[in-house]
Amino acid sequence: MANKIALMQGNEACVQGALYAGYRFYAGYPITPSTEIAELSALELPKVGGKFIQMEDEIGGIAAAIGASIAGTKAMTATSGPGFSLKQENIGYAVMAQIPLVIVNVMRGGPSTGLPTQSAQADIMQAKWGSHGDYPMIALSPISVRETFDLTVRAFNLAEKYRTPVMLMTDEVIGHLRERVEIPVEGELEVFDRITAEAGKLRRRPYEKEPGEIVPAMSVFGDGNRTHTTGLFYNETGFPSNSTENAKIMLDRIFSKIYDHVDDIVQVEEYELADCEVAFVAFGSTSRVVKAAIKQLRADGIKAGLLRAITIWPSPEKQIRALAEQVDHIIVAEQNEGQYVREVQRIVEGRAKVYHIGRGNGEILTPPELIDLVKEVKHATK
Amino acid sequence: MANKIALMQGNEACVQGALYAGYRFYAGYPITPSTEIAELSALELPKVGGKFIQMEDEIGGIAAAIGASIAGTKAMTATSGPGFSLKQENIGYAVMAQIPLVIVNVMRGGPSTGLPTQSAQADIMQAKWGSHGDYPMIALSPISVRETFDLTVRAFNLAEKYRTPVMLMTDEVIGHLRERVEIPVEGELEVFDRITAEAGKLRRRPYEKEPGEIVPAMSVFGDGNRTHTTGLFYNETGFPSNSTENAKIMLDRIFSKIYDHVDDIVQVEEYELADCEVAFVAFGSTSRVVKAAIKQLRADGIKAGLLRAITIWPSPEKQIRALAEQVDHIIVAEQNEGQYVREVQRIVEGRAKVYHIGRGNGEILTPPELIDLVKEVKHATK
Amino acid sequence: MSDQKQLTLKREWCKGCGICVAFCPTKVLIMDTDYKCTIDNIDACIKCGLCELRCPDYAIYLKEAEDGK
Amino acid sequence: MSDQKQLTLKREWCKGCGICVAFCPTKVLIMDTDYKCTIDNIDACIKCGLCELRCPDYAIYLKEAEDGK
Amino acid sequence: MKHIEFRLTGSGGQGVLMLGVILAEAAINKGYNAIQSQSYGPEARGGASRCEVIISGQDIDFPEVQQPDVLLALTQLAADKYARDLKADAIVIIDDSIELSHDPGTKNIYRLPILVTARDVVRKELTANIVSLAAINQILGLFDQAELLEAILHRVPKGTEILNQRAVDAGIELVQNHAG
Amino acid sequence: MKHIEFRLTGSGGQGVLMLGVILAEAAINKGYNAIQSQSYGPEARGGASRCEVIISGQDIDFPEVQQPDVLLALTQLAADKYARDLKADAIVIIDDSIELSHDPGTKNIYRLPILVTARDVVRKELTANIVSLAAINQILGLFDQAELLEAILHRVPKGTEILNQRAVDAGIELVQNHAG
Amino acid sequence: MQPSKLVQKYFREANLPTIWCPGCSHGITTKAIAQAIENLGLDKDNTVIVSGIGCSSRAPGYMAFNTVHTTHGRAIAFATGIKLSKPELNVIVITGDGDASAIGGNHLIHAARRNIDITVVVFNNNIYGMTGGQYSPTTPTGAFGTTAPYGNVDQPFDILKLAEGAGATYTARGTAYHTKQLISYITKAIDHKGFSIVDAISVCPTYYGRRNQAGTGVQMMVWLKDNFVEKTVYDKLPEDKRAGKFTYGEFHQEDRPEYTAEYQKLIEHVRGEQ
Amino acid sequence: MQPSKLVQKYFREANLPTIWCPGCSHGITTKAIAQAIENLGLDKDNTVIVSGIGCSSRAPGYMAFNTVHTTHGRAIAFATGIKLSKPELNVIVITGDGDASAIGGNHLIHAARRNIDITVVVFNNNIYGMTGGQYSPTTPTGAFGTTAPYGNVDQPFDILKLAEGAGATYTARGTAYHTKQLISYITKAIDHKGFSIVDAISVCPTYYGRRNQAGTGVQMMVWLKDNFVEKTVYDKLPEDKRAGKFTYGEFHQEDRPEYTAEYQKLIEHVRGEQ
Ligand SMILES: Cc1ncc(C[n+]2csc(CCOP(=O)(O)OP(=O)(O)O)c2C)c(N)n1
Ligand SMILES: Cc1ncc(C[n+]2csc(CCOP(=O)(O)OP(=O)(O)O)c2C)c(N)n1
Ligand code: SF4
Ligand code: SF4
Ligand code: SF4
Ligand code: SF4
Ligand code: SF4
Ligand code: SF4
Ligand SMILES: [Mg+2]
Ligand SMILES: [Mg+2]
Repeated sequence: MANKIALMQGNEACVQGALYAGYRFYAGYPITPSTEIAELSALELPKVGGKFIQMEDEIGGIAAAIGASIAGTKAMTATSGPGFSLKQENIGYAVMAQIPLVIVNVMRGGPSTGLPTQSAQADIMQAKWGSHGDYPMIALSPISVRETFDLTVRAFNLAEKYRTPVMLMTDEVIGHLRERVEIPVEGELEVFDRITAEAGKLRRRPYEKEPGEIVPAMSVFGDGNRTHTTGLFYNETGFPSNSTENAKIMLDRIFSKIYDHVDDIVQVEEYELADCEVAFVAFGSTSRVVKAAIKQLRADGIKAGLLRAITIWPSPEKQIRALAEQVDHIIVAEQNEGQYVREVQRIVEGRAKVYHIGRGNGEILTPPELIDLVKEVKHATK
Repeated sequence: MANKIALMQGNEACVQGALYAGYRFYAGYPITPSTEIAELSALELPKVGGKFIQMEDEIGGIAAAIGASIAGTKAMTATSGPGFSLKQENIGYAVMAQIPLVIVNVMRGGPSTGLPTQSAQADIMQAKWGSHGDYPMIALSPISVRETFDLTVRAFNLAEKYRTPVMLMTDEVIGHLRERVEIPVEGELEVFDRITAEAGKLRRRPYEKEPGEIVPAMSVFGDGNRTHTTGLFYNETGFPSNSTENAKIMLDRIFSKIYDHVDDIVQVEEYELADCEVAFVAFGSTSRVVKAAIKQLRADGIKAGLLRAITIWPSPEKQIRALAEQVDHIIVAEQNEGQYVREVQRIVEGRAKVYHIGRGNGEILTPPELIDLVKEVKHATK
Repeated sequence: MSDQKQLTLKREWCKGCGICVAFCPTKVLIMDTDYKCTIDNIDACIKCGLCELRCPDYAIYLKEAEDGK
Repeated sequence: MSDQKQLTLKREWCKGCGICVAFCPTKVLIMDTDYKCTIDNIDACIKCGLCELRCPDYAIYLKEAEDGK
Repeated sequence: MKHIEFRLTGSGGQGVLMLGVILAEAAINKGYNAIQSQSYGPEARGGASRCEVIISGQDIDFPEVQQPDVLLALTQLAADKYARDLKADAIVIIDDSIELSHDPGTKNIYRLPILVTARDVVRKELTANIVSLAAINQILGLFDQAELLEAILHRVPKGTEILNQRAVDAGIELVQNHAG
Repeated sequence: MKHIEFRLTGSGGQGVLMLGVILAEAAINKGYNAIQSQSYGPEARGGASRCEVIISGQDIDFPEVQQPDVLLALTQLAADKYARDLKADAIVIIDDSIELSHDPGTKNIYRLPILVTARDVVRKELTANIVSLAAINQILGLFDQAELLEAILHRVPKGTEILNQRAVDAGIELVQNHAG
Repeated sequence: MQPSKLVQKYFREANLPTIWCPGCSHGITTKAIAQAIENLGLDKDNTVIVSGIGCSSRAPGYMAFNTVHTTHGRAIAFATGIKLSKPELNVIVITGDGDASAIGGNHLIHAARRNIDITVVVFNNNIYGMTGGQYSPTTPTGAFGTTAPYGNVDQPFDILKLAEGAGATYTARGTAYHTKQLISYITKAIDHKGFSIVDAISVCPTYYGRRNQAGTGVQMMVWLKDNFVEKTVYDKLPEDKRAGKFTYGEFHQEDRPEYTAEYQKLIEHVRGEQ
Repeated sequence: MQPSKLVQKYFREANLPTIWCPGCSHGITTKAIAQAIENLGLDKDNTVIVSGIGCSSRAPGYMAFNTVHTTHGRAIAFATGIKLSKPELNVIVITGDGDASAIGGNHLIHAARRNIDITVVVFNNNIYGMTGGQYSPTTPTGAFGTTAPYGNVDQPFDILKLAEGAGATYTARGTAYHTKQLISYITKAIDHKGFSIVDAISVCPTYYGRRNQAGTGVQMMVWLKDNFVEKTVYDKLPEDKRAGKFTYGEFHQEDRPEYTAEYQKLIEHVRGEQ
């Protein structure tokens, strides 16, 4: 069957991707510029027997979505800046209780109410550090409408595979952009369904991994396991444990299930990197600007390239480190006052010079600015 | 007058310090291990004509505290992990609207409900990155009960001086520790009171700095200025502006008022650094453990030292950079799975080897572990 | 007293919603081709103030006569 | 039926709150020196089940006679 | 197909958003690349609502219009605000009720009675966007009539086919009369 | 003054927390350094509540007891849980209702009828902590009686002076009888 | 040209006209508040207007008082801090149905419970206007919103019943059409010592109107006129005339100790004992 | 030794005894819920118990159902997601006065408004037990708490009035002492199709008791016995006998469309049209 081609908005692609992945539950609270995700879910979910609920606030939104996921339904919640802040406590809960969930943040200008209708990429560090305590996070960032579709599917897959919340960090530009999309046909993209405990086979220790499992299979309400879910540190029975030894084991478990599989989780795009002398690191909509600049630069004979983080958390440490070995100058372009650049600086450890270009005032970067910076950087080293 | 000496708890010292600084309003919601701050405030504030209110949740707590501060009262709210997550949205508001406020986080084991009665230092990155959008943050971390007193006073001073929320990031160990304290007498510590707009002299542009001002003086309700406060980007009149040019100016303003004064804001303690070969970087209660280890190490002839971040945000970049020039090995000791170490790595840029020791399971570090690591590090380089 | 008041239109603030026109009891007002309110029949005005009361944009009101002017 | 039931104390679960003792209508129960409930006067027990109903720790109850045993 | 940037502006209710979506869809149907974006918030409800379309034979990396090749303005406010930073040879199409408050820097100006035509000729004010679309297409010659109509009918409510056909005809005529 | 680490344990209502606070305050009054900490949460309300005190002539860096020099246990549960990891010559003081379930690794064990004494001699169960405090002080000889009493009276409710004096006397006597 | 005296006195002229859509009733209710303040002769300098986020919550930006535009849903909590710290201030909260009863519902009920002397005016247009027309907790069952494309499944709050159940001591409902009565309720609410709330039924022609084919601002105002009946009048209507009618009027009034006054007593008690 | 049949069937024996203090009534109310479930013959595997955070919220850990211990105040919101996604499940929420009516107040009123088929049992001990005795939204005015050292200035919620004002369709109050009636209300509440709430008056001897010199668990239970009167009995009491008395009983019962059923209709309508 040929792929259908359509003009589709980023936020719509998110909903269509979610449906492709088997999404059946949305709970959230409207906020610009993410609202279309709620609106389209309200329209589409009932058609497939799924449920949409507008909760009283964002906290209720994520709580109900986690509830639905615990009950066995693929669930999603979407929001922007202020709502993302409100969801933080329960993001930590989903990590701790190991509940699959897709959380979408269509980033807008902040802090606070900020510039609600302008774009930004300034919740990038919050995606990793916004909730209290130590925890790992998986976050993906799409460059286009089509990739929004694909990464939403992937977010659901990763959430189920690793029993953990996954963030789709998109931005106003991509969320509101309408673009030409070849809609994937059934079977074209992998869809990973929840691995559930075998019906009838009771697990005395439901949080103990069985051989071959990355994470312990989840119990389904009604399968007789009658498991307990909690946000306290718990042991393999699922019941709370106060012991620091157990807490150590458990922290190790929620970290290692992610960090032992970074190669599966981390995706990057290498664009014109092979012979490149000045490299950009970017993600999301800003990488489009970077690509436009690189085309121009290459036309002018300057070998620029881009390492695009598709997975932004865990960050592509290996790839960034390799890049730092290859080039002397790395420019991190992002629509904020300097966030991901700090992660890049940390990883690079001085092996290349790291620059930042970006701003958080709602105005997207333009190719000429990037081109100028590359020229300046190159010039300075001559 | 001689200083009174008392056995005082960390959380009590916070309240006593706040009162010393002229604190008159508390709003919050109880949570272990910060609750004594609320309890003592409820007891003490009415005695000085101040107000205590237990709000319906942490969001209401910070909102009411910001409200009181807008109305001209020195205000504080205190919490721990889950409550800190809930306060994030309005932390961004206080930054944006430039409202002085002291926010105390007595850190406990997390993520989620975690280990409520155990200690941790795992909200360190959240202190800087927990709210959406780009913003700067001032956060202080005390090593002792007495320093809790002093830093609470300082937090109020910085909040007023820079019209911004300031965090006191303490932890369960310090919060609950009772220790010998020499209580400062009146006049011993600096108390910085709010600079308010001159009564009667109306400001057409209340958010425009007058000559000599670090930040524009705040209007007082009743002074005739009748200013507008908002969490949207606003211009010097205080009214919202949608323009990206204005947003740039404003972002620059909230950042530069902090970053132009890092030398005033950033405090460190240099402990046995002069001749030191292996240096620790630590903060809060963990630095006590480090000091104990250093004493032992020095007794064993090993020259270890400590750079203690008293101000943790903005981070002491200059001092850490200097340290990286001096020593080859920097060990970041913190009670978490690796947070501040990332900031240190970023700053050090490969100029020294950076190690992490810590854990987020509620069990505090011990001197023998630190000693062993130092010996290992030293040994590896021989 | 209401005699001294004068029906006044601050046209640049009018957004043309038509509320004043719809609820004026004596049909003093009409919408013009620019979709703004226009005082069409001032003589019919009974100075009831209903237009002022309900104009969401403060564009129409009864101006009080200023003393001594 | 209630005749067949037997008053049973699972002493290791008793926290010694005294609620069963206080509300037993026939004073069957007492607190012992270890601050735990003790069945003192079983003969007085009317098997009303009030102790079971209100014991917060499920330590005292009327055990049903097991069929055929 | 070269890279063409459109900025389509007017007041909240005039349907410039729909215009942009139809334009982009027509381009996609023809195998081109296209993107569309718009202003949000109070601005989008006021008199200076904005919709942007880029059509290209290549990948479209930069997601915003940098310098419009084509500007449409249906209100004075929109013209005042957006008839700026155009390409030197940009095509400017404005309703004839508008007085340009400044020189847009191009000579290619079409002042067309779009709103009056929609109201009096098509007899439905809401078709001003379709009249405009047809006019734009007539000037640029992007699509043949059947292609244009297909894209329109895909988006407009059922039962309005004839109305929209009339609007297309009227738009074409406006340009023909102007040109003539 | 050398560095002495105390672990004081019992059930939630037995006042070991207050005991620790008074002990630390007495030390401070005497010019020593002292810190005190305790367990929180459900544990603190159950039968194995824990309070720690360190007294020293030096700065006290490490904020927790690493190896107690002195252990007090007033309940079986507390003894089972906390009579471990003691210094080799640690002093262990337990109520005589307790049977040590394991060897605490020290020979200095005082099994004293603290609870019974509080109830029957002092005639107030709640004074078990003061009885214990006096016993500890009698064994270690940290403070003279006046110093101890001053620290106690600073913390206990007004009107209980005589009661507490009796408790102190009883505690001293327990040790004297034991020693004797 | 000068605007009216009332507008000159109580509005920030430089910020007018508002960003609100033509026919949006938020402007009517905002002026009703100014009129109530004028009626009571409050000192502008000692009056604080606090709002959350929403179209309605933009009102304070136009009003010449001490004004605070807070975060979505939190206006009442901010106002609680302002009022408790400075009880001498008159504190009025302007909020939307979403702001007050969705995300802000908890602060609403707790302020009512405490009976703190704040007046809350809910600009209740039964929709989230600012974000483009999602259903709100007051959208009628069956009505349409962008998130209720098949008609709303939820059942709406009666905000006044909710507030009364929580402890509010003055509750009233007005409409944008019945402006004089609305002004009188707001006047009484501000004058009331304790927590007072006025449910100001409003119209959003842009989103509620369009989605529900309720027409323009004018048509929606006519609907208010035709379908809202004063409560005491309603009570006297025969059963068959009541169908489909809604009521405005004063619903609940009660004297209970006011929070900040009680707190002041506590302070005096404590200080007296020192 | 084996515990009772009921305990064997519905409790997780390995986790007993509970962490609750001696005399804490949370154990009584927890078993009352188990008894109600037994009365109704619900399938354990299709029954879900959801709680927030607090001493009370530890109950699900002891109960042999599908159990979810969530975050403070959010139990009802989690439960909403569980119930809406799987309407065939029986969903019961266990919560404290703080969990339900302080931080969780908003979710409570919205679940009531939607009339979603969830049963909420509030273990109402008028205090925050878990955190050591701070006053809660149901602490009586004048009572003491660690944050009310001079007596509570706040006025308390009547949780049932609040829930009714919000739209709850079954409300009842029981006490830990009046256990049989409590069981019967919980039974009816679970059986009720729609949002039901039982205010289970509880005792916390450790914090409320000590601070307020209310004595031990036994003494507090005696107080419940002496001061709570069944509602219909109370209504018949002469005025002078009513003073100081509190009521238990069923307060409100109503039939309104249930949320998940309405949503199911919407799905069928939409799918029918496709
Ligand atoms: C935390 C948060 N969530 C969501 C939003 C988005 N938002 C802004 S206003 C609003 C609803 C406004 O509705 P209402 O209060 O009824 O006011 P109206 O616009 O209808 O006057 C929403 C959902 C936000 N700004 N902040
Ligand atoms: C977000 C958050 N805030 C605060 C707390 C601390 N906390 C835990 S339980 C509780 C109150 C419990 O009171 P209640 O719900 O009445 O239950 P009880 O313990 O009295 O049974 C509080 C404030 C928390 N865990 N999370
Ligand atoms: S004052 Fe009355 S009569 Fe005159 S124009 Fe206004 S509404 Fe009409
Ligand atoms: S009511 Fe006001 S805005 Fe509306 S048409 Fe009349 S004058 Fe214009
Ligand atoms: S069953 Fe009744 S009579 Fe027997 S011990 Fe229990 S309470 Fe007493
Ligand atoms: S009620 Fe239960 S726990 Fe309490 S004393 Fe009786 S048996 Fe023991
Ligand atoms: S969207 Fe609705 S509420 Fe907002 S300004 Fe327009 S009409 Fe008013
Ligand atoms: S503290 Fe109170 S509520 Fe908590 S377990 Fe103890 S008695 Fe029960
Ligand atoms: Mg609204
Ligand atoms: Mg409680």
